[in-house]
Amino acid sequence: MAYLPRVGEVPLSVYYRRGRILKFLVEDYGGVSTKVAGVRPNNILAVRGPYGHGFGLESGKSYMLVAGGSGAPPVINFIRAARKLARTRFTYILGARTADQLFLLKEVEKLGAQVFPATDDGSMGFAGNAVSLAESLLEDSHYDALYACGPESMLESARELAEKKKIRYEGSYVRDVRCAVGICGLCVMEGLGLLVCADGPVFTGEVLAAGIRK
Amino acid sequence: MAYLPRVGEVPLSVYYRRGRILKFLVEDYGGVSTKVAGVRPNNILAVRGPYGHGFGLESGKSYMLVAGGSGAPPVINFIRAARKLARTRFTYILGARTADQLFLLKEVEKLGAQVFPATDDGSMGFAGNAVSLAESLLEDSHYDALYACGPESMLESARELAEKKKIRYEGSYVRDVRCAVGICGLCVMEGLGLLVCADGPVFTGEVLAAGIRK
Amino acid sequence: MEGVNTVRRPIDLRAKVGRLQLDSPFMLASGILGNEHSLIMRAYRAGASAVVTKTVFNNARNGYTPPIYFENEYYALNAVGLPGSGVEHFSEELALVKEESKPLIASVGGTSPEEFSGVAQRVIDAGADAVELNLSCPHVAGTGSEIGSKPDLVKEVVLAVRDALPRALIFAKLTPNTHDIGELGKAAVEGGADGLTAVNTLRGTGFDVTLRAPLLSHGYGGVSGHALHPVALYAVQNLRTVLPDTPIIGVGGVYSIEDALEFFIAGADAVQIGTAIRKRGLKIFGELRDDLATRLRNARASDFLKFKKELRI
Amino acid sequence: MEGVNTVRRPIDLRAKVGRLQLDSPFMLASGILGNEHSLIMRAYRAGASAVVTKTVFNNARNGYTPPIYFENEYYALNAVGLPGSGVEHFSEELALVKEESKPLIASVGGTSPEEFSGVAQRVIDAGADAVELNLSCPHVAGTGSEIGSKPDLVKEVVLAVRDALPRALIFAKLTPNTHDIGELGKAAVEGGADGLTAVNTLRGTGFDVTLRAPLLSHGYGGVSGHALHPVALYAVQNLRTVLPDTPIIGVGGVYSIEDALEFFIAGADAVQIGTAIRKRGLKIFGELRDDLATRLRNARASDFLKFKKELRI
Ligand SMILES: Cc1cc2nc3c(=O)[nH]c(=O)nc-3n(C[C@H](O)[C@H](O)[C@H](O)COP(=O)(O)OP(=O)(O)OC[C@H]3O[C@@H](n4cnc5c(N)ncnc54)[C@H](O)[C@@H]3O)c2cc1C
Ligand SMILES: Cc1cc2nc3c(=O)[nH]c(=O)nc-3n(C[C@H](O)[C@H](O)[C@H](O)COP(=O)(O)OP(=O)(O)OC[C@H]3O[C@@H](n4cnc5c(N)ncnc54)[C@H](O)[C@@H]3O)c2cc1C
Ligand SMILES: Cc1cc2nc3c(=O)[nH]c(=O)nc-3n(C[C@H](O)[C@H](O)[C@H](O)COP(=O)(O)O)c2cc1C
Ligand SMILES: Cc1cc2nc3c(=O)[nH]c(=O)nc-3n(C[C@H](O)[C@H](O)[C@H](O)COP(=O)(O)O)c2cc1C
Ligand code: FES
Ligand code: FES
Repeated sequence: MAYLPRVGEVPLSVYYRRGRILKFLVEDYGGVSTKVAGVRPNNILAVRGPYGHGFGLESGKSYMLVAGGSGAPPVINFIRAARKLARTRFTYILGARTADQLFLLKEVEKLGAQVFPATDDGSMGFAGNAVSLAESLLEDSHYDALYACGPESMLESARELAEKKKIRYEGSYVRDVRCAVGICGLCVMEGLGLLVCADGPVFTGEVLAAGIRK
Repeated sequence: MAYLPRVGEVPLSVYYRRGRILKFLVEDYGGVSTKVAGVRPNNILAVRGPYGHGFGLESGKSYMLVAGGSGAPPVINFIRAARKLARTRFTYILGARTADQLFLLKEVEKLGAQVFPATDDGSMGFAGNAVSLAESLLEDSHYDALYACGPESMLESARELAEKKKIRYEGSYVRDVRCAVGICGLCVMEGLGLLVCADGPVFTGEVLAAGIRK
Repeated sequence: MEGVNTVRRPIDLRAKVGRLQLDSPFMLASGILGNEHSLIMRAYRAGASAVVTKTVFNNARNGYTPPIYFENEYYALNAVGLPGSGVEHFSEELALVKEESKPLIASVGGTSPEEFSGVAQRVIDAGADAVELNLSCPHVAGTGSEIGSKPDLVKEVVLAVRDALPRALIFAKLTPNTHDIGELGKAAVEGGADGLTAVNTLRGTGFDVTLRAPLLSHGYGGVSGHALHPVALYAVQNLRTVLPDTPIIGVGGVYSIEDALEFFIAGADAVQIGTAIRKRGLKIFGELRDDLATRLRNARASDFLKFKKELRI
Repeated sequence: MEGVNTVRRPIDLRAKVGRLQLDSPFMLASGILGNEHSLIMRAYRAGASAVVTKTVFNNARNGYTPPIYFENEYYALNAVGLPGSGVEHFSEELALVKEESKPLIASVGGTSPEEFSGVAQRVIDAGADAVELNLSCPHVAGTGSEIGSKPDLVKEVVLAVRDALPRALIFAKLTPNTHDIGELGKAAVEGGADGLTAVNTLRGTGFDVTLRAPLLSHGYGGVSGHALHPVALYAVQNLRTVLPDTPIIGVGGVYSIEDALEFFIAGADAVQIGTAIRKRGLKIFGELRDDLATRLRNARASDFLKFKKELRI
């Protein structure tokens, strides 16, 4: 949670951390995020967390990773961990409406990973949405899992694709995170009885399909 | 502090402790002490503490000990510790109005110590008050210190005696102990700025003479 | 034949709060995870004997921007601002709660007697077993303790709900931000409340000294957790004295079985648990049940209702 | 010439609460060790910038039988019952306090406006530099918060004291057991109070579950310490909002410099310290002074008054 004193707090993923340096990607949604995106050097932004857990990672597996819009940060964290593991393979697709919204593309390339861009308007890489690109890549070769982070509609089609391909699915979900510590209930995954802040934000296809688990 | 549930609490000295057994001497003063003195087997008496500190003890010294009335308990604790020390000598005077108020006389004899009784009415031992007996014994032989516990008037004459003999004095004082943890101020030694519950109940002649110390 | 060979009778943890029958005295407090049907079901499965929902108003409310919650070792502060999608949507949630054997209590909010009674009617129609009137939220203008700190308004609101729902089970949740909670309790009972819930949070605030900023975006909020415990115990003790026969639910800083037992000594019939769930999770309900059973066994009691009676001073 | 070679100016910790001049913002709260002259002197020597005495009434009072104090890690509970030997004897104690440079504030109690003004007159005559009217003790019948929770009575008492002592420095100590402390503060100021002390303890209780007995012989008492802190901060914040220019002393759960700074952010001019003395001893005053000086240095400030102003949000 990133707190702009006397303004408000937004849930944000830290995609880079070294010592006292943290990096965020902030999309401007019109509320507090606008003010947070407007932070300048010497402004104070307070951080609490991290809360919850990210994508599962096992060595020796292959991962199809799909990020949409400002959904790159958790995927970048996954890539940073995955590239250190033996026999672990991944393909990273970054989708956006248009080329200049392909956020943190360079960041990932710097990690030595290849990025497959997908833009709705075809201004860069694959013309179409990220999940469609993932689908066509999955036709060519096998992956053990499909992980996604982005708009809910994208997550839903990613989940369906993984189901169809009978591979593991994990998605990072956004809800109305306010307390961030599992007490207010506002970030509930409806029908699941699970909380994005405490039980997520990443949920597996199994959990999502099975309803209440805990 | 001994608490008779739903009745009240009185400051009492524990004069014997082994495992889960505690022993008290309770004089009936007409208030809560009456109820505490009336406790019967299977009644519940709750204890908190101990608070404060007792008489100072150094090996190789000789002590004149004077207890009056229900003032025996702290002196008994001192005797129990002192008799284990090398080259440490003490004389114990127990004063009371009359013989059957010489409390805990046997208790001390069981510790292997001799007791010099003093009664106002001469019904046992020395006829007169305990401090007068101490004074006459101090004429015969030297003691390094005079320690006393009993009514305030007795403590005052003991303190004066020690001053006259130029020996160390310590007395255990009674005040209105209520919180017992040094917050309410009710047990103040007037003019000293010291608290019976937290700084006492034992004070040295030096401290008593010097006024505010801390 | 049943029970012929039982040497030890099973422990009976059932509690009663007036007409409310509970399988244990441990209920979920309002505003904690009680805003959606699957979360409510999760609380039941974890062992809560009843769930009080998040407070619902007639219309949707946004609540406050985060930060809305702060906690240190002594207390929690919250100002969530009573967000919700309004009673229409909430009635659908209530209808999705499939738990026949455990009571579902809808927390009802309002800025007028009419809103209270209207919302109460809707939630009862949607299947709630009882309503708890939130006359005590300390940080939202025009509702909660602004109404609930005045005995005449308390009575007026309860009367309106009672008029609309002559047979419904009505609890009034009281504020500790008062000099005389007994008066508030009496007013609620005069208005027709079946029972009382004591208490909601105390007004409080705090600041991040480094940031020179309030801990909550709203500027102040409600104090819950350990800090509230002695205040809530006093409230129950006082209400029990002035209203010897009124069902009372204690709430405030229950983290352990000891905390709950204090409420029973003070005169509560059951307790609700809120803030402790942050530390101990919903499993606290199962654990408290176990701990209570152990206490009963140690006291050679087999029945919570009898045990509780004997606890009273 | 003075100061020519000073590279670093000394830190100035002086505080002002209206006309009250303090050598630091850290005062001793009423009822803690302030019942006898030598204890009062000990507090000054430990570094308290002012001492508020134990509350004094016209006549002697016994107070309550122990247990009168309980403490756990979250809060303290006390019901001492305002014992004292009455204003006649207490005036002699006050006269024995020989400390010219630090204010002595007498806490004044009463069950009527006349008693308040009579006692106030006596203690001012005996040399007190100011009075603090105890309109807020929560556990003694007929006085304290029974008067202090009603704005009209607050005003009446303060008016009576002001009438008797037109030039004396008068503080009104307020209760948090209310729904609207701002109203109480305004009433005190309308009555002629120079400043406010916020807050006294909250009503609370607790039980020893093993003994099935209340923790205090009086049955209930006042909550102080950590638990009171957020409530006291809210009180100061609220009073500062409705009374932007009134001197305010914050009290409740100050254990550390952070706790004190929160009060300054909320709008307090100084703070009093009570319960923390149990854990940290009177040396807390010296330690807080050091800690404040360090904070000022770190903020490159040399002067508490300016530093405090900049803390305000
Ligand atoms: C665990 C988690 C991690 C997150 N990480 C990041 C991150 O790294 N970077 C980032 O930019 N965002 C991230 N988000 C999303 C971000 O927190 C929200 O978008 C942000 O809180 C919106 O704040 P706001 O006050 O500006 O918008 P609000 O004032 O709350 O909303 C303004 C409008 O935007 C809409 N809106 C808000 N958020 C979203 C959204 N995420 N998707 C679609 N519509 C939305 C609202 O419905 C409303 O219409 C994350 C969210 C979660 C739960
Ligand atoms: C540290 C400490 C240790 C103590 N240890 C013991 C002990 O081991 N055994 C024991 O019997 N007592 C002991 N006392 C004294 C005992 O605590 C009090 O006598 C007792 O609290 C009186 O309680 P009460 O409620 O019956 O009397 P109250 O109701 O308080 O008083 C009744 C009357 O008795 C008078 N009175 C009370 N106590 C005394 C006293 N000590 N001397 C003279 N007059 C008194 C009162 O002034 C009053 O007139 C100790 C006191 C302290 C401070
Ligand atoms: C985050 C949070 C949200 C709350 N929301 C509500 C609410 O909507 N309605 C209500 O009546 N009480 C609400 N409360 C108050 C609790 O129901 C309860 O009365 C209070 O927290 C004291 O109990 P506790 O110490 O166990 O938390 C809320 C409390 C918290 C901590
Ligand atoms: C043991 C004790 C005795 C108190 N006696 C008084 C009193 O006589 N008069 C008064 O105005 N406040 C009295 N108080 C209240 C304190 O002055 C203070 O307002 C309160 O304890 C909150 O501050 P704290 O959290 O720092 O203790 C007493 C508090 C305690 C703990
Ligand atoms: S944000 Fe409050 S429970 Fe998740
Ligand atoms: S009894 Fe309270 S300070 Fe000693």
